[in-house]
Order: sequence, then C-alpha cells, then structure tokens
Amino acid sequence: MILSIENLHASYGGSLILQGVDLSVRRGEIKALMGRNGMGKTTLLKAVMGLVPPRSGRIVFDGRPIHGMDTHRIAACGIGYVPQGREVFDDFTVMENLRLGVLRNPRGRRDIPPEIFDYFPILDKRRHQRAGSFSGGEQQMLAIARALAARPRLLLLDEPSEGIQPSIVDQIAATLKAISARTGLTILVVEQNVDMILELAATCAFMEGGRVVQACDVDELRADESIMACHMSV
Amino acid sequence: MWDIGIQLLHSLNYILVLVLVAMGLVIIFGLMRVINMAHGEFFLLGAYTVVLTSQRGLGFWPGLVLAPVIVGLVGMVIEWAVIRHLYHRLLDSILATWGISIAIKQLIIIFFGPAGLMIKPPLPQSVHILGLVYPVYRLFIMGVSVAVIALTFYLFQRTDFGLGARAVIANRDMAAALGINTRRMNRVTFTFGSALAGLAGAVMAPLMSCDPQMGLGFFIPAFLSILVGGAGALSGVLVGGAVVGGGDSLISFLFSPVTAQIVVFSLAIVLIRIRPQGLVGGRRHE
Amino acid sequence: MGSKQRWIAVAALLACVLLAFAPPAVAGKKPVKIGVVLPLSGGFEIYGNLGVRGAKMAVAEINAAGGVLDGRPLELIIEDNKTDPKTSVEKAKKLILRDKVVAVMGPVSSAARDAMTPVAVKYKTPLLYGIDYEGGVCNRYVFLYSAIPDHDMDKMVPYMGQKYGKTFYVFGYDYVWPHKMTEAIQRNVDKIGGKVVGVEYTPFGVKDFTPTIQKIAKSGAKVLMLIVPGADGFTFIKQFTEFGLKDKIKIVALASDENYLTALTPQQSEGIFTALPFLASLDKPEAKDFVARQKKMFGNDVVVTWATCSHYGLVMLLKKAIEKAGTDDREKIIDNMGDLTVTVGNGPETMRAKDHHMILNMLIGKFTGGKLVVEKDLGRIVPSDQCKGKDLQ
Amino acid sequence: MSNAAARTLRAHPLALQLVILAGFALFPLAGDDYLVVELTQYLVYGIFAMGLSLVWGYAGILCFGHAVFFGLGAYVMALVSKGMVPGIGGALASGWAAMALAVAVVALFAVLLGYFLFYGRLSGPYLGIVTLAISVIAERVAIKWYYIGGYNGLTGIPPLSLGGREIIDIVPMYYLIASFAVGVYLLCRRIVASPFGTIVAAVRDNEDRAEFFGYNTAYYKIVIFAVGAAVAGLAGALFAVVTEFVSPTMIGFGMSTEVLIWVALGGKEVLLASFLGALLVRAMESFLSDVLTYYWFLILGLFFVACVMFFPRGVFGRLLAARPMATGAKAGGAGET
Repeated sequence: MILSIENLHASYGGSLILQGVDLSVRRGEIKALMGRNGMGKTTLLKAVMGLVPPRSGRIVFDGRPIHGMDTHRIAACGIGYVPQGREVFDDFTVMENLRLGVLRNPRGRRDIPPEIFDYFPILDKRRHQRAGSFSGGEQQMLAIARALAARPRLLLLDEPSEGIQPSIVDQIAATLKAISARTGLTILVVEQNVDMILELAATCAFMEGGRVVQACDVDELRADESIMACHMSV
Repeated sequence: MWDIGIQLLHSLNYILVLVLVAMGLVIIFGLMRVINMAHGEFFLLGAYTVVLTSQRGLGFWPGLVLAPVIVGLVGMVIEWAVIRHLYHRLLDSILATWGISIAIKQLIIIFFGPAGLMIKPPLPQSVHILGLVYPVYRLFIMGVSVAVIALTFYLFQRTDFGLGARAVIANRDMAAALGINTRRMNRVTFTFGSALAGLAGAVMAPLMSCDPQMGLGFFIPAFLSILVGGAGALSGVLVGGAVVGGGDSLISFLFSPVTAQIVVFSLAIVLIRIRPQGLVGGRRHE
Repeated sequence: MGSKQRWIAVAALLACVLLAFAPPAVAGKKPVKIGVVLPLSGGFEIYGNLGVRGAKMAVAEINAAGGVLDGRPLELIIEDNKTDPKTSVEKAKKLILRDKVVAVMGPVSSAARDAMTPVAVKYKTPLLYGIDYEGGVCNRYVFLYSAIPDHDMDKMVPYMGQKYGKTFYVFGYDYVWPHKMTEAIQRNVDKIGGKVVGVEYTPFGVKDFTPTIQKIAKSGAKVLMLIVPGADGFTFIKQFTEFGLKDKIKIVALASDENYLTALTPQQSEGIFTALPFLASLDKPEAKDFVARQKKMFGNDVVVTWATCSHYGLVMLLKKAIEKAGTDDREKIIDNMGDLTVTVGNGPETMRAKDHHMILNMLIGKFTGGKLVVEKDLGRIVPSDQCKGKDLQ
Repeated sequence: MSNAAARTLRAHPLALQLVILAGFALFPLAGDDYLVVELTQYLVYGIFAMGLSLVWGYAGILCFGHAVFFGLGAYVMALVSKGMVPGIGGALASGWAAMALAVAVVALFAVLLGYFLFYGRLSGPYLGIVTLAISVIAERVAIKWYYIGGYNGLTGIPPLSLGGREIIDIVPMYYLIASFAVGVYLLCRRIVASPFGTIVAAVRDNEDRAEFFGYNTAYYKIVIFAVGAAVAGLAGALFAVVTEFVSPTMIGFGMSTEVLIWVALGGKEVLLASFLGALLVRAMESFLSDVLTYYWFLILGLFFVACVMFFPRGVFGRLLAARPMATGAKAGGAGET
C-alpha cells in the first residue's frame, strides 16, 4: 500500500468538505476517483499535497505519515501533482517549466530525464517556446511532464481531460498507462471522462458528501452501467 | 555645455540610486506580496553602519562591505519574527512593517543621537570629464548601482534560484507542489532585499549628512517608482525609476526642489490611477 | 494570547495613565523656574545644544553666588521642540501652565518663535530669544538677544561686494527668516550698486543639491549668501566643494559658527565667511575667560559659539531684572528688563527698553586652516529702532 | 431620545458609557488648568481618530494620509476666520460659518479624491501608498505656499463666540469641545448602525459579494470616505480654534502616522475604542515622554507592531465591542480587502 488515507477531515474556504475520507492505493495501481462536482475530489488531492490543511485523520505515503507536512516536503517524498487547469507557468519556456520540476533535486542531479521527451515528443520540438503559446492539450502534456521530471513514485492528476479534444485525451491516457506499466508509477486520477477512466484506470472509487462511498474494479464498471448512473447522474 | 552634461549625470545618478533602493522593495513585494514599509529604515541602517565604521576609525570601505551583511541579517530576523506570520494579511504587513520602521528610527536616535552626522568622503577627488568638474565618488556610486542591478537581473533571470523565485512570484502553490521550499525562498528573498537597501544606504551615506529621518525621503520615491513602472517584472523598476528619478532631477533644475517633489509625486499618483498595473504592464498583483 | 493576558495589559495601561496625571511633588526652597524650548532634534539641534549649555552655565554661576531674591535657586526646565513650530507651542504651554515658569527661553527658528509669541502674550510670560534673526519684532513680551540685518548684512554685503565682486546669489530654507534676510540682502546689494542674480529656497531634508549647485555655477555669481544652517547646510557645502566651485564663488554662511569646524573637513570649510558678535578665537580677556569656563564645565572639546553667549547673556539679564524688580512677578520682571547691560564674550552688550533689541559689538569671521578667525572687528553697532517709534504693545 | 441613540446606548453596557460620560463631564472640576487644556486637545484628537475609525475600521479603507483632511479643515477654518480668503468676509467669516465651510470643503475634497481612488479600483496596499504620497504632497504644498503661512503656519486664529461671549477661557472651551465630541460620537454611531452602515460593513467584508447584490460599492466607499474625512476636517477646525495655531505638520505624514497608531492601538472597529485610543496614547506621550524621552517612541512602535499582529481589535476593541462582530471571529481582523 503506497498511499493510505484514514478518516480524513478537511475544510476549504471556511466550510467542512472532507468528512472522513478513507482511501488506499496499492503500489503501481492506477485508481480513478469519481463523483459529481463539489463532492470534495479536488480538495482531497489538495489535502494530500498539504495545500489544504487537514483538520483530522491520517495520510500515510510509503509508510511515512505526511499529513500536516509542508507542501514542498510532501512533494519531495516523491509525489507529482498536476492541478485542475494545469497551471503551467505561461511566461516561462517549456524547458524552464520542466526544469522547475527538478529544482528540488540536489544541485548535481538536476538534468531533465531524457525519457520525458520520449513520452511527449512535442515538448522536445518546441522546447524554447513560451508555455503560454501552447494549446490546452499541449499544456496538459507539459504539466504532466513537469510532474514526472522528478521521477515521482505517485502521480496525482486533477481532471486531466478537462477542455482537451478527445484524440489528445486518449493519447495522454495511453502514455500514462505505458509509463505506469514500465516504471511501476502509481497514479490517482480525479476524472469525470468515462472513456479516459475505462482506458486508463484499473480500479475506481466514488465520492459523495465528502466521503468515499463505493469502490470497484473498472471491469465491473464496464459491465454494470447502473453503478455509474447512481453516482454520476445529476 | 556645463549644465547639460551635469544634468544628465545627476539624473542618471539619482535614477540609479532610486532603482537600487526600489530593487530590494520590488523583489520583496513581487515574491512575497509583502510591502515593507521599513525599507527606508533598512536604507538608514546601511548608512549608519558606514557612519559607525567611520567613527570607530575603520573607515568607509569596511562599512560598505559590512552594511549589506548587517542589514541582511536584520531583515532575516524581522522576517522570522514578524513577516512570517503576516503572509496572507497584506494590510497588516504594511502596518507591522510601519511599526518596525518607527522602532528602528528610534533605535538609531538612541544610539547615534538625533543630530545629522557626516563622514569623511572616501574619494574626495574630482575629475574633469566633458570639460567639467565631477566628483569621482558619484561615478563610483553609479558604478556600484549598475553592477548590483545587473547582478540582481542575472540572479533572477539566469540562475536556478531566480527561476524558483519567479515561479513563486507567478504561482506560489504550484511552486510548492513542485518541491520548492517557499518559506526558505521568502526568508532568502527578504534578506536579499534588505541587504540591497542596506547597500544603497551605505553607498549614499558619504554624499550627504545622515539623520534618522532620511529613510522616508528615499522610501516614497522608490515605492512610487515601483507602482509607476509596474511590480510585475523587474524591468518595471527601471522604467519607474527613470520616470520618477528623471522627472525629479529635471524639474529640480528647471524650477526648484520643492516644486519637483510636488509635481513628481502628483504625476506618479495619476499614473498609478490610470495604469494600476504599471507602465511595463503585466498582471496587477492583487 | 488568552483573554486573561489581555485584561492584565489593559489594566497596566490604565494604571500608567492615572500615574501620569499625578501632580509633581514640590522641592525644598521654592526655585525660580526658567522654561527652555530649544531644538534637540529635527535639524537645528546644533544650535539648541549650544543654547542649553550657555543657560546651564549661567544658572550654575548664579546659584553658586547665592541665587536670586534672598537665596532662591534658579532652575532650568528644558524641552525639545524638534525644530517644529507646533511642538514649540505645545511645550511652551506646558512650561507656562504646568511648571509655572517665570520666563520661556528659546526657540531657534523664527517660525517657532512666531508660533510661540501668541502663547507668551496670552499667558503674559516673557519670551527670551537668543538667535540672530531678520529683525522687526516689536512685542512687550519678547526680548531678542540677537544680531539683526543692521548688525550683520548691512556690513557683510558691502564688505564682500567690495572685496570679491558685486554679483550675489541667495540660497536658503523655505521659511520666514531666509525670506526676510533675502530682502535685507537685496536692500544692501542695491545700495552698493550690485546685483542679486538668483534666489532659491529649499525644503528641509533635501539630500542632493546638485541641481541648485548647477544653477549657482551657471549664474556667474561671485558671492553666495547661504541661509541653510545645520545638517542640510553641511550637505550643501560638502557637495559644493566636491564640484570644485569653492574657489570661484565665495560663500557667506549665515548663522555659521564653530560647529562647522567639527562637522566639515578643513578643505570643505576653507574660505567661508560669517558675521557674529562673538568668536571663540577672539583675542579679548572676557572671550578667553568665557571659553575657559565652558571648557571647565563641559569638557575640553566642547564647542563654544555666539549662541552659547547669547543664551548665557539672556539668563544674566533675567537675573538682573528679577533683582531690580525684587519679585518673580512676570509683569514686573518685564518692566525691569530694559536698559540692562552685561558683558559676556565681546564687550558690553545692552538690551534696549524701547524695542527689546541688543546693542552688540560685531566681528567678521573667516574659516581658514580649520579654524574660525577674526577677519575684521566692526566694533559697537547700534541697530535702528525695531519698533519705529510705536510703543511696545 | 431618538430611536437609534437609544438602541446604541442599550447595545453598549449602559453603565460603562455613563461612567465615561460622567468622567469627562466632571473632569474640569478635578484637574488643574494645564490638565484641562491638555484634555481639551486630546478630545479633538479623539474626534479625529473617530473619523479614521469610520473609514478604516468600518469601511476597511486603509487611509495612510487621513491628516490631509484634518489639516485641510484646520487651514480652511484659520484662513476664513482670519478673513484671508478674498470674497469671504463679514458674517461669513464668523467662527461658526468658517467651521461649517471647513467641514464642507473637506467633504467635497474627499468626494473628489474618493471618486479618483475608488473608481480606479485602487484598493488595499495601493490605496495606502497613494494616500501616503498625497499627505506628503499636502505638507510640501503647505510649506511652500507662503500666503497661508508656509513653514511658519498661521497664528492668531480668533476664538468662537456663543451668545455674544467669546469662548476663550479654559473650562468653557473644554465643554465646547466635549459637547462636539459627544455629538460626533452619537452621529457616527447613528450612521454605523443605519442600513447604510450595514451595507458599508458588507462592502468591507466582501466587496465582490456586495457587488453581486447590486450595490455600487465605489459609491458607498466614497460616501463613508467623505463622512470620515468631514469628521477629521471638523476636528481640524476645532484644533485651530483650541490652539489658535495651524502649521504644515498638521497636514502631513507625521500626523497621519500618529492617528493611525492611536486608532490601531485603541481598536479601529469600534468608534469609542478609537476615541479612547487617541486619548490614552496622547496622554501617555505627554506625561511619559519626558521620563522616557527617546524610548517612548520605540515602545510605541513595538506596541503598534504587537497590536497589529496579536491584538487586531486593539486595547479597547474587545472591551467595548457593541455586539459580537456580525461576521464572527474572522481571522485577520476586519481590515482585509
């Protein structure tokens, strides 16, 4: 078990959003986190990253409790984070964005791993262009590449498919799946796009009212439409 | 010939000093979203470091080296004791640093007395350039200012530290999520910004008589330069400094120092009102 | 910060306030109190400190000789007006109403004096002013132990015009004294057929005078009348020297005195002129004796200037007036203050009853070789009647 | 007694308010002349502090140059009552007319300034720095403008007269100023407690949300800014009458800093707390500063920092809060925009 969250409570903007979340992700697993808007999915990722201070409960990563730690020390434990809306640094070039990903490594080991450019060749071609000039899909790839640059063991993704054409979504899903298969990267992805989930994830969990209410394998999901309907319909 | 040459040199001199003072201020404001109202008093501490070393017989040069170090340390302590608790309370950081500026001013009065103090000029010679007599020391000040400004630009544009700092300026949370220690970055930035103010004070000290009230005289034009130029990018300080500093010295010559201050401040306020994001543009920091 | 600590903090603060309102305790034999409102900060502190030392020496000598009115000691209560008129008014009121002083001595700037005068008149307390000024004050409650244009400018302008050239530039602080002195200078320059080629005023606290220095250099003036005393004046002279203009243009620094020797380097003070009723280097027995007494009381490196003498003289005049009046009643003291003569540092000096101004012996001084020496002894000068015939209202 | 005044008195612990009122009413009988003169001046500073409390505490506008309005009121009062304003003489130059004119001029100036500032969406730090620069400019202009006395300022400002008799003696002057203080306090309480005041508090707490409800926030900020300025202008005019002297230091940056400290220490969110803050700091300054000399301002500066960090509601703020803050104990105090 690489990441386990036990009875996590957290508030954001003055209101209590996470009301006792229990979730665990096994090493190398790709888990999707689903649920209607406002169920606390994004807040959960932010809580794991320490961007939202948890009120109570535990978060253990690779055997080490990380709840309450500073965000930068959580990241240094080997967690990559791709926020909702990607948040690439528009004014910086592709190389500068990627270099930011490795800044946390000690001075000697700050070169960007070559395989990043194999995963996303487009970044290699336009490496000195401003990230702001990229399309939504390209920016998403850059954000993921930036998170992978420090070779994290866990990657958190917040709605990567948002605002991106389907072809790129499939491409990203395939690439992530290949990376995870080859490097044992664990991925927790918050996502609404069913196709992506079916393509990428192995297991999934549903959140409602600030808690994880159900977990299942993606195959069950594929078979039984009703699960999806009850949790996702508005 | 006499006046155009001197006028240009004087304007350049005042602009560079203003930019040197404003540089520290804009880094702190840009990166930490903190307005350091005590920046003028850091300038003051730098000047009085040189006064102290002169009084103790060590002379000017050790003071010039010591000033940024001492004032940087003072900045670090203040960041740790006060600023650290006020990151998300911008207005309170203005008031808290304002209180600190009052305290520092009084400490200077207690240790050095309220009267103006002079120090022996380190480079008393004058030099003949463009057919006119110009003090060597003012050329030295310009040299130091240009060097430090260039160093700061290099540090922020070309180094890993600079990249990290600019990232924190652009998006603090994302930078933290990438593993950048934003708290250490704040401490380093505040220390560096304070050291710059200390250096500016030390450099200017021999030119004039130092008195405990002089901090404000440099703080307000420096801050207006930032607002006029735009706090978004470092280059904003250069543009703002040129407008405020150039305007002040030009009007001082054409009319009088009193008129200059009134006109330049009023111009700055109108500019800030029309272009809140500053002449250089970029997102307005709110 | 629990609420308990807050309550303790609030209680402590209120206790301080109540303590502060407690009336001051009464000392032994009832002293005759003299209030002093002089700048100990804010720009004119160099003159304030001189005045305080002059007054302190006078009081010490008077008390040593048995005080006034059958043995009552004189007591100085000193307040810092921070060179600012508003603070001067507040401190004057405090001295008169709370400390019940028989007279208020000070301030330095004409601005502060004009602000304090209505307070002296309202509360009927004599104001003893000891600094050279622009002349023209005619007030029953104000006594001026001061050199005025009749003493200095009327002599200085012809002297400089004849010796160095008749084109003048005036540069001064932006308040009443420099403005009025400019008028006096203009009057005298016209009288000798000279020309004032430029006049400029500056606020307090300017740190870089290059634009002004530029204008002076360009104006072709031969003599600069500098009316910027104190710290800003040092900054100006320092920068003026660095621009190499000191040998081309002679400086007359009004109100400059021995303080300039400690603040400026010999190279910076070289060749500057001043007009004062007293110089520490004056070769007269009373001058040597006065300087020796100051050194005995305040240490060997104490600076002694005309401002020390004028405030010493004021206390001596006050003592004589109290003795003559036989009471510490302020109105009677005022009536007896006129036509008294004292010798301090440069011959007999008389306070005239008709306009409360002084008849003084004047000197032209020059800064040279790191010393301030007598350039010319102008002897006894009787100023014109500052009340111009009207009686003192 | 009008409805609002009754409600405010009920809202306050009645005993506390009456005690303070009685204390001030009886003070002249106990204190000697000097203390009464000093307290009269502190009462004027108290009114000035209430003006800033309205703008900063209730409307969340950090005005770093509030002394501009105080000084302007003093100067207009002095110039008009000394008949130095061409075209305004005779009856109009009488004390009371001059005072009304002073308040009107200050209010008008504040409206213009407010329009300039708030429609430019200047807020928070930018507003602070711009108002600071404005107070420095005002001081420079006052020093340079020789007609209005320049650096020397103006003396000999005629006193007010009531029923034919000039109010010049110490005790009548005290009661005149005290009655103004009570009047201004009740007026401000009425404004704050009114529907208008509630909207202003809403604008302070969350300007965007107030805007969503259709309130033109700039308009409300300008009005409260003008009211706070007018109160400061009135204080300035009273100060000119009490001290018979006006000088550039009253309009500049120094005085702006002092009032900021009084209100911060007293408690910016509660009018009475700001008022008492001014009295407390000025009283301690006058009596302790000759004991502590230079150390006094050092202590004041550090105490100011402590107040900003730990006591956002000031020394008296919590003590005198009329009702528990409507918005609950929000972190960071009310001044956050």
